[in-house]
Order: sequence, then C-alpha cells, then structure tokens
Amino acid sequence: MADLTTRIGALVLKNPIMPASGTFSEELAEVFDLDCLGAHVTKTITQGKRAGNPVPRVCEVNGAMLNSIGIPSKGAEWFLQNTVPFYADYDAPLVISISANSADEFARFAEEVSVPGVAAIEVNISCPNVEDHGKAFAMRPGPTGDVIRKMRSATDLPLWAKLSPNTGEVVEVAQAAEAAGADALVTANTMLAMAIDSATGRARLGNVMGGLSGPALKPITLRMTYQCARAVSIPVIGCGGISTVDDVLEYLIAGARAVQVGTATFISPTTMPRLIGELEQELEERGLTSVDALIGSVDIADEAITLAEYA
Amino acid sequence: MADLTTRIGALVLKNPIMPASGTFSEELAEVFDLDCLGAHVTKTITQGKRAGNPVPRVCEVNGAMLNSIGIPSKGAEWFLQNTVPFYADYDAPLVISISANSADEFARFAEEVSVPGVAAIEVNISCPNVEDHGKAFAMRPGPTGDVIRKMRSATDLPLWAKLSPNTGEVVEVAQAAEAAGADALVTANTMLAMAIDSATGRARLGNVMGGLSGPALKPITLRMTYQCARAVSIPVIGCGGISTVDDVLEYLIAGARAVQVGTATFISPTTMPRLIGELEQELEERGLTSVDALIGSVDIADEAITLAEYA
Amino acid sequence: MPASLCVVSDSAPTAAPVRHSVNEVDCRVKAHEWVNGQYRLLTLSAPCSVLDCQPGQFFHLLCPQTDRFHPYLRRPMSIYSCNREKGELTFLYKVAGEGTGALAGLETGDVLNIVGPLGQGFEIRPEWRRPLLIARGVGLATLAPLAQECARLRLPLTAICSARAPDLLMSTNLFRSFGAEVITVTDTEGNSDTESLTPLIEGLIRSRGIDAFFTCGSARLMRMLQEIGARHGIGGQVALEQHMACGIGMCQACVRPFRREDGAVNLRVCREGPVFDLQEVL
Amino acid sequence: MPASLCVVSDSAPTAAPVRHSVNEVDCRVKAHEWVNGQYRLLTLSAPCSVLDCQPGQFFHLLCPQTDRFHPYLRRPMSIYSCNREKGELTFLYKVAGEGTGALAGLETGDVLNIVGPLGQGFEIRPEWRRPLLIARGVGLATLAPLAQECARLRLPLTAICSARAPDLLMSTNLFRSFGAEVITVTDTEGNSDTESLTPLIEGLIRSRGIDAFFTCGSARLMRMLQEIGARHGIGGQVALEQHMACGIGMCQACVRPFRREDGAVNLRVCREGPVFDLQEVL
Ligand SMILES: Cc1cc2nc3c(=O)[nH]c(=O)nc-3n(C[C@H](O)[C@H](O)[C@H](O)COP(=O)(O)OP(=O)(O)OC[C@H]3O[C@@H](n4cnc5c(N)ncnc54)[C@H](O)[C@@H]3O)c2cc1C
Ligand SMILES: Cc1cc2nc3c(=O)[nH]c(=O)nc-3n(C[C@H](O)[C@H](O)[C@H](O)COP(=O)(O)OP(=O)(O)OC[C@H]3O[C@@H](n4cnc5c(N)ncnc54)[C@H](O)[C@@H]3O)c2cc1C
Ligand SMILES: Cc1cc2nc3c(=O)[nH]c(=O)nc-3n(C[C@H](O)[C@H](O)[C@H](O)COP(=O)(O)O)c2cc1C
Ligand SMILES: Cc1cc2nc3c(=O)[nH]c(=O)nc-3n(C[C@H](O)[C@H](O)[C@H](O)COP(=O)(O)O)c2cc1C
Ligand code: FES
Ligand code: FES
Repeated sequence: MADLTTRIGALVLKNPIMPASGTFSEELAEVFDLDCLGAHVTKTITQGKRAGNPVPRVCEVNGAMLNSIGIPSKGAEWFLQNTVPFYADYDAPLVISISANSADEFARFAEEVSVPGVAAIEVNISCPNVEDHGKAFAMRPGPTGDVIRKMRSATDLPLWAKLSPNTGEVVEVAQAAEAAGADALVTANTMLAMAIDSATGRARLGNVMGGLSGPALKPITLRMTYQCARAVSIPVIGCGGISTVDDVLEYLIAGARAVQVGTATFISPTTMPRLIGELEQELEERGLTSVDALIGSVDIADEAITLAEYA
Repeated sequence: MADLTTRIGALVLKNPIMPASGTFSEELAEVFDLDCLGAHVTKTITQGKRAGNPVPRVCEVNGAMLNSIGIPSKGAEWFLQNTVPFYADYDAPLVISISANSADEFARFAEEVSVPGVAAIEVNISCPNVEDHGKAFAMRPGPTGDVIRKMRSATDLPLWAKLSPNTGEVVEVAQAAEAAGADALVTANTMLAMAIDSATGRARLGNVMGGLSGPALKPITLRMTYQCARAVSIPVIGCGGISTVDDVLEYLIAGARAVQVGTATFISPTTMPRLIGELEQELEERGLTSVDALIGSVDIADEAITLAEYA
Repeated sequence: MPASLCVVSDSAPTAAPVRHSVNEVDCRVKAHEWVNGQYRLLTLSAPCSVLDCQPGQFFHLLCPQTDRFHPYLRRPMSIYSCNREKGELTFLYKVAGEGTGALAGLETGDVLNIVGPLGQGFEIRPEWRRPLLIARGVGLATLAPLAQECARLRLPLTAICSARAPDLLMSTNLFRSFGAEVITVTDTEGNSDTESLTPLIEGLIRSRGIDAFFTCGSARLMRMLQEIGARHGIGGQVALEQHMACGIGMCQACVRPFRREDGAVNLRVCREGPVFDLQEVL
Repeated sequence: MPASLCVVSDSAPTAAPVRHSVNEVDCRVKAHEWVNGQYRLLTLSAPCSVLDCQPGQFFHLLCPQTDRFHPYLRRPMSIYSCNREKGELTFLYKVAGEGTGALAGLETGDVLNIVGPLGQGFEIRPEWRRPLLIARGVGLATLAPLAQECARLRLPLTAICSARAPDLLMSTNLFRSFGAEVITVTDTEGNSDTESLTPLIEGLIRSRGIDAFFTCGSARLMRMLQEIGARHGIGGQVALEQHMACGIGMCQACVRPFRREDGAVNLRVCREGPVFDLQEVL
C-alpha cells in the first residue's frame, strides 16, 4: 500500500486531501466519516458577528460557479464553543480559517483562537484591508508580510497563508508570506468574476461581482501553485478546480504537498473520500510507494520538436 | 432593421463585432467576406523580427485553451508592405496591434506604423517592460500611463490600450491609460495559466505557462469590462470567451461598446458573421432599434429577497 | 402515485448529526412522463438508504450534461412521493432552464445521481387538527406528500390549488385520493388573486374551523396567509426556495432572513428549511 | 474505398487568397466502421463545396461532446478519400485521446461539423517518374489518396507499409488496387527498423529506379529517407503533424522549423504544409 502521508511543516497529514475553506462544515459528517480526510479546514470566521452578502449568492457559469457569500460569521466565541469541540472527536488536524480588517486585528484574533484542538490557522488575506483603502491584503507583498509577521508573534500555531489569484504579484506575495514566517501557502482563493443574465440584463449575483471557483479556475491556480512551489521553500497546498484524481496529480506534480477540494464537494459530496481512494490506486499503478515521489516532479519539455511516432 | 453601428471614439464601426488580435489573419478571407466585420484587428507585431515560443504552443483545458504562441513577428517593414495593403481592399477599419520593450520604443513604433490604411493602433501592453524588470506594462498604472503618453505624442491615430487580467489593479491601470490619452480600452488579454499532463508529468506547453482564453475566461474579463466601463469615460471593448450572441449581449450590457472574438473563431471560423446576424435578430426581438440601447444597461439587483412566483 | 410516504418517526435529521443520513446515490429512471405541457413526473428506483424521508424534504439532483444543456450545480427538488415498499422516489417538476431542461431529457433506464434526503420537512403540531393547504404551481408537488401525511394522521383536510390556467392544475385528484376537499382557483378564471382568496379562506376558517396553514409556491399567497393568520391567530408553515450550491448546509448560499426572538436571523433554506414557520418569514 | 479522388487542377489554394475556398459545413455520417482494434474509417456525406481537394490536404473536425469526452479544439485529419460523384469524404483515424475518443462515438446519421479542405497537398513533380511511398501507422491514411493520384497519372508505384504488428497494417489492398507493389514490414516480424529498411530501399532504388520518396507517420523513417535521399540525390515530400488550434493559418500554433535559402524558418504545418519538401525538414 502506497504511503499517502504528507508533511506540512510540523503537521503530518495522513493523506494530502482536505477541504477548502467555505466549502466544508460539520454537516458533511452526515455524508461520510470525516476522519478519512487529511485535515479539516473550516469556513473563514471573523472575530465579531457578520451578516454576509445579499442573495443570490451563487450562480453557475460554463462548468464553474461564482459565489459572493462573503464571510457571514457567528463570531469567535460561538465558534470556539461549538465548532472546535465538534472536531475534537476526530483525529484529523483542525485548521481554522480566520479573517480580520487589519494586521493587528489578525494578530489579536490569532491569539484568541490558539486553543487546544486547533492544529493550524489558515490566514484568509483575501479580505479588504481597512488600512489600505480596502484593498485585499493578498494583493501586495507589504500588507501580506505585515499580517503574517504580527500573527507570527501572537501564536505558536502553524500559519497557512491563503493567496489570491487576483494579484499581479503572486511570487512577491508568496515570498513575503514566507519571509514573515508563514509555515505554508495555500494557492489559491477564488478569482474575481461576474455574470449577467442576458435575457433580463440583471447581474446574476446580488453582490454583482463574486469569486470564480470550480474547473475553470484550475489552469490559473495550478500555475500559481507551480510559481509558488519554485519561489518558496515552505510547503504549498494547491487549491482550485480539483474534482478528479488527475487534478490532484497535476497539483502534486506542479509542486503542491497537499490539496484542498472546494466546489467539487458541492457537485458530489463524496468527492474527497473518492479522491483519496483513487490517489492510492494511482500511486500503486505507477509503482510509486509514496506521494512524495510525485511532488514537484513536473517535467519541463525541452525545446526539441519531435515528430509523433505512430505504431 | 436595428442599427448595429457603434462609435469607438472617432471611429464608427458598422457593427460591434471584430476579431481579437492573434486569432485573425488574411487567411480567414477564404472562409467568409471579411467586410462584414466591424473592424479588422491584426496579430501583434514588433518592430523587428521575432521567433515566438517553443512548441507545443497550444493545448486545451476543460472547455478552453492555453496558448504560448508568443509574438512571432516578421517585423514592421514586412507588415507595412504586405499586410496593410491586403486590408486596403476592405471598408472595415484596420486596427493594428503593436508591442515593444519600452515606452520610447512603443512611441517610435507607433509613429512608424501611422500610415494611410491604418485606422487605429491597439497597444498590447501585456508584454515585458525591459525597464521594469520584465514585468508587463499592463500590470501597473505607471508604466501603462508612460507607454500611452509617449505614443500619444508620436501619432494622431486612435490608441486602444489592451489591458491584462493578470493585474490586481485593473481600475487603476484603466484610468492611467485614459488619463494618458488612450481613446479606448480593450478588456482583456489572456490570463496566465498552466496545464500538466498527469500521465506523463510533462507541462503541456513548450513554454510551460501560457494564456487562458475561451469560455472559461469570460467571467473574469466580463468583470473587468464592467469595472472599466464604470471607471473611465472612454469606450471599452469587451474581449474574452465570447462565442454566442448571449456572450455578446452580456458584454454590451456590462458596458462594452464593441466586442472582440478570439478563440471562438478557432472552434468555428464562421463565428463572427453568425454573431452579427444573431445580434441583429436579438435586437429586433427585443424591440430595440440600436446597439446603444443595450450598452451599459446592467441592472444591479437591489437587496430585496423575493420569493419565486410560480405561475 | 398514491404512494405511502415513509415518514421518519420523531428525530429530526439534525438531532443526531454524526449518522450518515445523507446519501449520494445513482438511481435508475423507472418512468418519466409529461403531466401537462410544462410539468414532468420523474420516477426513480431508489435504494432504501434514501427512502427514509419526511414530507417537505428535498433531494439535490445532478442533472445530466446534454448536447444543449450544461448544468453545473445540482438542482433542488421536493419529494413528490416516496415509497419504501416499491423502492420508488418521484419528483414533479417544471421544465424551466438549463438544469430542468437537461433533466427532461432523461429516459427510462438512464441513471440520475441524487443526494438526500435533505432539509427539515413539515411538522404537523398536535394542536393543528384542521389544516388548510394552499399551493400554487409547483408548490403542489411539495404539498402532495403532506396531504398524504394528513390522511395518515386522519386529519380532515382542505386544499386550495392555484394555477395560471385550469390545464396547469395538477395533483388535484391525488389530493382528493387522500380525502382532501379540493378547491381550485386559476388566473384565467379570475378567482386566484388575494382579493378573491382572502374572503374564501376566512369563510373556510369560519365554516371548517381551519387552524393551520401550509403553503408553497407563491410569495403572494404566503404574504396573504401571514396576514390572515395574524388576524385570526392561526399558525402554519411554508416551504421556501432559494438558489443553492451545496444543498447540505456548508456554503451559506441559500440563506433568507427570518424573525426570531432576538431580531432577524439568516437561516439556510437547505438546512433549517426548506419548511419554516409561516410567521417567521421576513 | 476505391474512391476517385478529386484533385484541384493547377492553382494551389494560396494562389487566390480571397476566394472562399475553405468551408465550415455540417456533414452526415454515412458509415463508421472499425478497420482493426485501433483504427476506424469514417465516411461522411459531404457537399461539393468541400470536395475540391488534393491528396495530403486535411480537414479540421469538431469532435462531438459526449458523456466521457469533452474535446474543445478541433482535430486535424487527413483526407483518406474524397469522391465528388458520391458526395463522399472519408477519414481513417486512430482512436487516441479525448477528440478521437469522442469521434469514435459517432453513429450513422449523426452530424459532424468539418472545416476544409485545408493546407497544401502533395505535389508530384513532372521529373518524378518512379515514386516510393513509405508509410507507417496512420501515415497510411495520408498516403492512400496519393497512391490513387499516382495511379491516375499512370506512374508505377511501390509502397512500403510499416506497422507495429501485422493486424495493424491497413490499406495494403487499397494500395494494391491502385496498382502499387506493396511491401509490408512490422515490428513483430523484426523487419521495420531502419537497419533493415535502408538496404531494402537502396535495393529498390537500384532495381526499380526509385526517384522520389513520399512519407508520413514516422520521424524515424523520415530521418532515414532524408539520409538515403541525400546520398542518392533523391527528392521527395513528407506530410507532417503538429498540434493545431485554428488549422487555417491564423494562430501560429503549428509551426515547425524548416531549412530555407536564408537559414531556418518557422512554417505553419496547417498552411505551408502539412506536406513539405523532405530535405527541408529540420
Ligand atoms: C427546496 C426546493 C424544492 C424545490 N422543489 C421543486 C419541485 O418539486 N418542483 C419544481 O419544479 N421545482 C422545485 N424547485 C425549484 C427548482 O429547484 C428550480 O426550478 C430549478 O432549480 C430550476 O433550474 P433550471 O436550471 O431549470 O433553471 P435556471 O433558471 O436555468 O437555473 C439557474 C440557477 O438558478 C437556480 N434556481 C432557479 N430557480 C430556482 C428556484 N425557484 N429555487 C431555487 N433555485 C433556483 C437553479 O438551481 C440554478 O442554479 C425547488 C427549489 C427548492 C429550493
Ligand atoms: C495534418 C494532420 C493530419 C492528420 N491526419 C490524421 C489521420 O488521417 N488519421 C489519424 O488517426 N490521425 C491524424 N492526425 C493526428 C490526429 O490529429 C491526432 O491523432 C488527434 O488530434 C489526436 O486527438 P485526440 O484528442 O484523440 O488525442 P489527445 O492526445 O487527447 O489530443 C490532445 C491534443 O493534442 C493534439 N494532438 C495529439 N496528437 C496529435 C498529432 N499527432 N498531431 C497533431 N495534433 C495532435 C490534439 O489535436 C489535441 O489538441 C493528423 C494530424 C495532422 C496535424
Ligand atoms: C461558496 C464558497 C465559499 C467560500 N468561502 C471561503 C472562505 O470563507 N474563506 C476562504 O479562504 N475561501 C473561501 N472560498 C474559496 C475556496 O476555499 C477555494 O479557495 C476556491 O473555491 C477554489 O477552489 P475550488 O475551485 O476547488 O472551489 C469559498 C469558495 C466557495 C465556492
Ligand atoms: C492563439 C492566440 C494568440 C493571441 N495573440 C495575441 C496577440 O498577439 N496580441 C494580443 O493582444 N492578444 C493576443 N491573444 C489574446 C486574444 O486577443 C484575446 O485577448 C484572448 O484570447 C481572449 O479572448 P477569447 O477568449 O475570445 O480568445 C491571443 C490569443 C490566442 C488564443
Ligand atoms: S445551499 Fe449550501 S448552505 Fe444551503
Ligand atoms: S493551426 Fe493555427 S496557424 Fe496552423
């Protein structure tokens, strides 16, 4: 049996498959045993209560979806009292995703959620930075570095910085997160997009613009994963459009040490356990004894032009 | 019959459908009469000769494609002697796309190609700026403004700035182009992406990374079109993933005054004439007398939550 | 169609969150007929694992990819009937857009992937002895299993079925087969507006002693019932709809605002609903 | 299959660039058979507008979307035969991946959208009187119409057909029906490597007076022929392949480097090719 374990800094995951933030919750336990997963990653929370965006909050486009859920949050207190204990019953490490409006708030919040039962903090820096005209932290290396640095001194938990595909400075942001002390990167969040109903002329999301996720996003986030894996030495966790075992393999080959599955769980709630089984089978068919053997193995074709050889 | 004409600054186009640079050439005249188009837009050229990128230069992903053609160019001289005269036989205005390595080169090149027969210059600023560590001009408002400003003083032809979806500063770049004297914006070029063959572990493009185009790009470039149309007062030309008349309508509704059709022409070389006919039909069915009536008519849903009314 | 609905006894699905009560299963199409020009009845062979369901619950259907239609997200559909003995599950749906258009292409023997049962169904409180069902359009599909449940509980039942035109009235015979007194109203006959219905319903309250409202399919009717109910102190429930992504409570796509003790709260239609207290709907 | 190929007279397609010589048309599938375990023969009913074609030209096929396969780009396929009288166009193809997998699902009566004819076909120069065709695998499909053209020009023809195994040798009877002398070699028999083929071909040059090579389907065989050709001063042509997007010359996806007077140039396989001078290939 192939060894599916993968190491994300100090954490050892029993396999590289975990959910993406916002596409997973306790309710999925009604579908399958959540302990089969490499980790549990919760929906981003804010310290205080928040309402989220107007409906419709989702729509579909050409084999993908847009969402403008926003970050409705019941607040830290509710989360620590209800959500954290729920996951205590499982062996899989609990990664909690948090968001805040400034680097200092991020730090204070990180401290507050550094409680037993939490194995790592995912830092959702795709939210507006009140100190930078509302531009998301993840858009620039400076604010990204600030957030991570301040959080680093506020908690001992591993910090995973979740990057945004909306920036033109992917590599710079990744390196800033690493330099500031991030333990891993997650590539990536959704891409800002829009859809209009051509019959009615109406924006198809209540919030007008929203995040693109699902298969259409994959070529973009796979590219980011590749760029980041080459540019930093901390582990990179791939995320974006994964729904088949081939997608998982592509991310691992591009350099990801683990992957997150998002929208695919909406299409088929049993996607993650299926991928775990299929990944194991793929490794065996390829005669590989571990996931490690695949990670970063991408073969960059040389420039030679070869004629197809038919046989 | 509905009035399909649309005005892009000083230019009046007989309809809002034109090709996207790099997905159109003289050869398409063998498929249909090119004079049916609103304008002709040629593949980006550089002043000197260039070879382009290694093969494979294209691959398909989930209902879209990646390309890393690069900008193979026979140079300005060849272009002025061969390509410009070819299009002289047509009424449709000729828009030529150019690229260069610095703002000064852009300006000199613009001057060189400002010859009779050329109706406008599309400025492909998605190419590396040698004066900015190879970062594309279109990534930042500063370099974008520089290029347009220098070109503005070098030619009287209308300048269309073609924006990139890879920047995190779409609105700022658009406004910089407008402030520097651009006559129109084209939103947008391809998005940097990647694909790996999971069976072989090989990057599927010879150049490893390449540009995503086709339907998967539409939600992103439609969003840019909407953002730009609200942020500038010069015309915006939508581009990205257009293949159906609904796509055309969505862009017009979002605020585009015209659209460019790229990859769809590869899938069906008769796409553009078909879209022109269908657009006319749609306007008539909606009882609209002109394209203008649609442009920018997007209806931003109010926050009221309404129950579906079945009947 | 007079299927015996299998109702879960007392424990609502949320009571024991860690049992695997939601299943993703492939089902074969047993039959698929047009009920009228707009509605189709889809009958699936379903395994027992998904047939433990309540009236008002729904399934999330993975509509197929066809030449013309390329739905991506699942589509929520109320259970129209569920028969454990026959291993049968039916849906009554209106062909609307991409997803239902694709669904309409399914033929006997084809496979459909479904997730469910999902959500909270109707609750018939012990004090409700004389229910009135008011359904419009596809709301008839959602209320049909409730009518059956009323029959099982031997509650005398009155149902008002509303539609645009008489040929779009469905399930009236099914309601009658459950012993319901059925009143039909249609737009074409001009008796389906709230001005006509309000006195009709107030008459029923007086003559039949109606003490609960159940409705689905029309915001207008729901608002009317909220008013009548408030005036007469009559409670009830409504099955709501909202655009969904996950259908099982993870994504927060499907929220709507509700009146609760401490002001308005957003609740998930897929999870806390689709059935809600009539007066709580904002 | 012994179709009479309709050859365009003198003017190559590029000569008059503004006539609408390339057409996008929907064609019905007339027949679709397995030739062996890997190859299928697809026969289309095609309108006259696309039947003005040369051996070596190709069409760009819009492979259908199926449950399993979702090709996006078109797929290039050589014309296997083209019959103006019967209004018929055939393709012989190997089921390889996404696109050909989808293609293989086409049934008689289905519609396939094709664009063409495209590219430059073979040119049989007047000085070439004794051609040798060397094809491997699917290259047999591309060379078949050339064999027919040789027959029409009454040129005595020799063809070497190479494949992995004897059951994958196709079209040999077709070649024979055009009067060709056919020599078959296969990997399993151990006589298809260049070490075995070089003396065989040099023998044919001596015994038959071969003065031109035409090849398709193998880089290895092409390199071998370049060498033999250079040694013996024998010219020829090769049909090449390259990944394509547009297929009509617009996108520059399909370039390959060629030797020309002024050094190496990139030429488009879809436009300047797919047939090129054997010695120019780099
Ligand atoms: C809990 C629940 C139960 C339902 N039960 C039934 C039923 O029994 N019979 C029936 O005919 N219809 C029912 N509906 C409505 C049904 O889900 C929609 O008609 C269907 O999703 C439309 O999909 P479409 O692709 O054909 O339409 P499109 O308009 O193309 O759909 C586009 C998107 O909007 C969503 N959408 C459109 N209309 C609705 C709606 N009314 N409610 C929620 N999402 C919508 C779709 O799911 C899809 O994601 C129910 C809805 C809910 C929420
Ligand atoms: C001018 C020309 C004529 C051809 N004639 C024939 C023929 O008569 N019979 C036949 O069986 N095959 C022929 N081929 C090869 C045929 O086009 C490929 O086998 C086919 O595109 C594979 O598609 P796929 O989706 O099944 O494979 P995949 O591997 O899934 O294809 C992935 C992508 O790579 C491209 N690709 C893969 N292999 C090739 C190839 N060898 N050449 C060009 N692009 C490729 C595909 O077009 C597609 O875009 C020809 C190719 C060219 C360029
Ligand atoms: C409905 C929805 C809600 C999401 N909420 C969050 C969130 O709260 N925090 C976050 O970091 N990412 C959130 N995401 C982004 C996902 O975690 C993931 O990065 C993205 O969807 C790309 O992966 P996918 O294509 O597999 O879905 C959300 C995505 C969706 C679709
Ligand atoms: C093969 C190919 C080549 C392209 N070459 C250029 C180019 O030279 N200059 C340019 O500005 N854009 C180029 N583009 C981008 C297109 O003009 C267009 O912006 C992009 O493809 C999005 O539109 P689409 O989805 O309709 O294809 C190219 C796109 C493709 C697919
Ligand atoms: S649809 Fe996801 S929470 Fe209701
Ligand atoms: S495939 Fe586009 S130029 Fe050849």
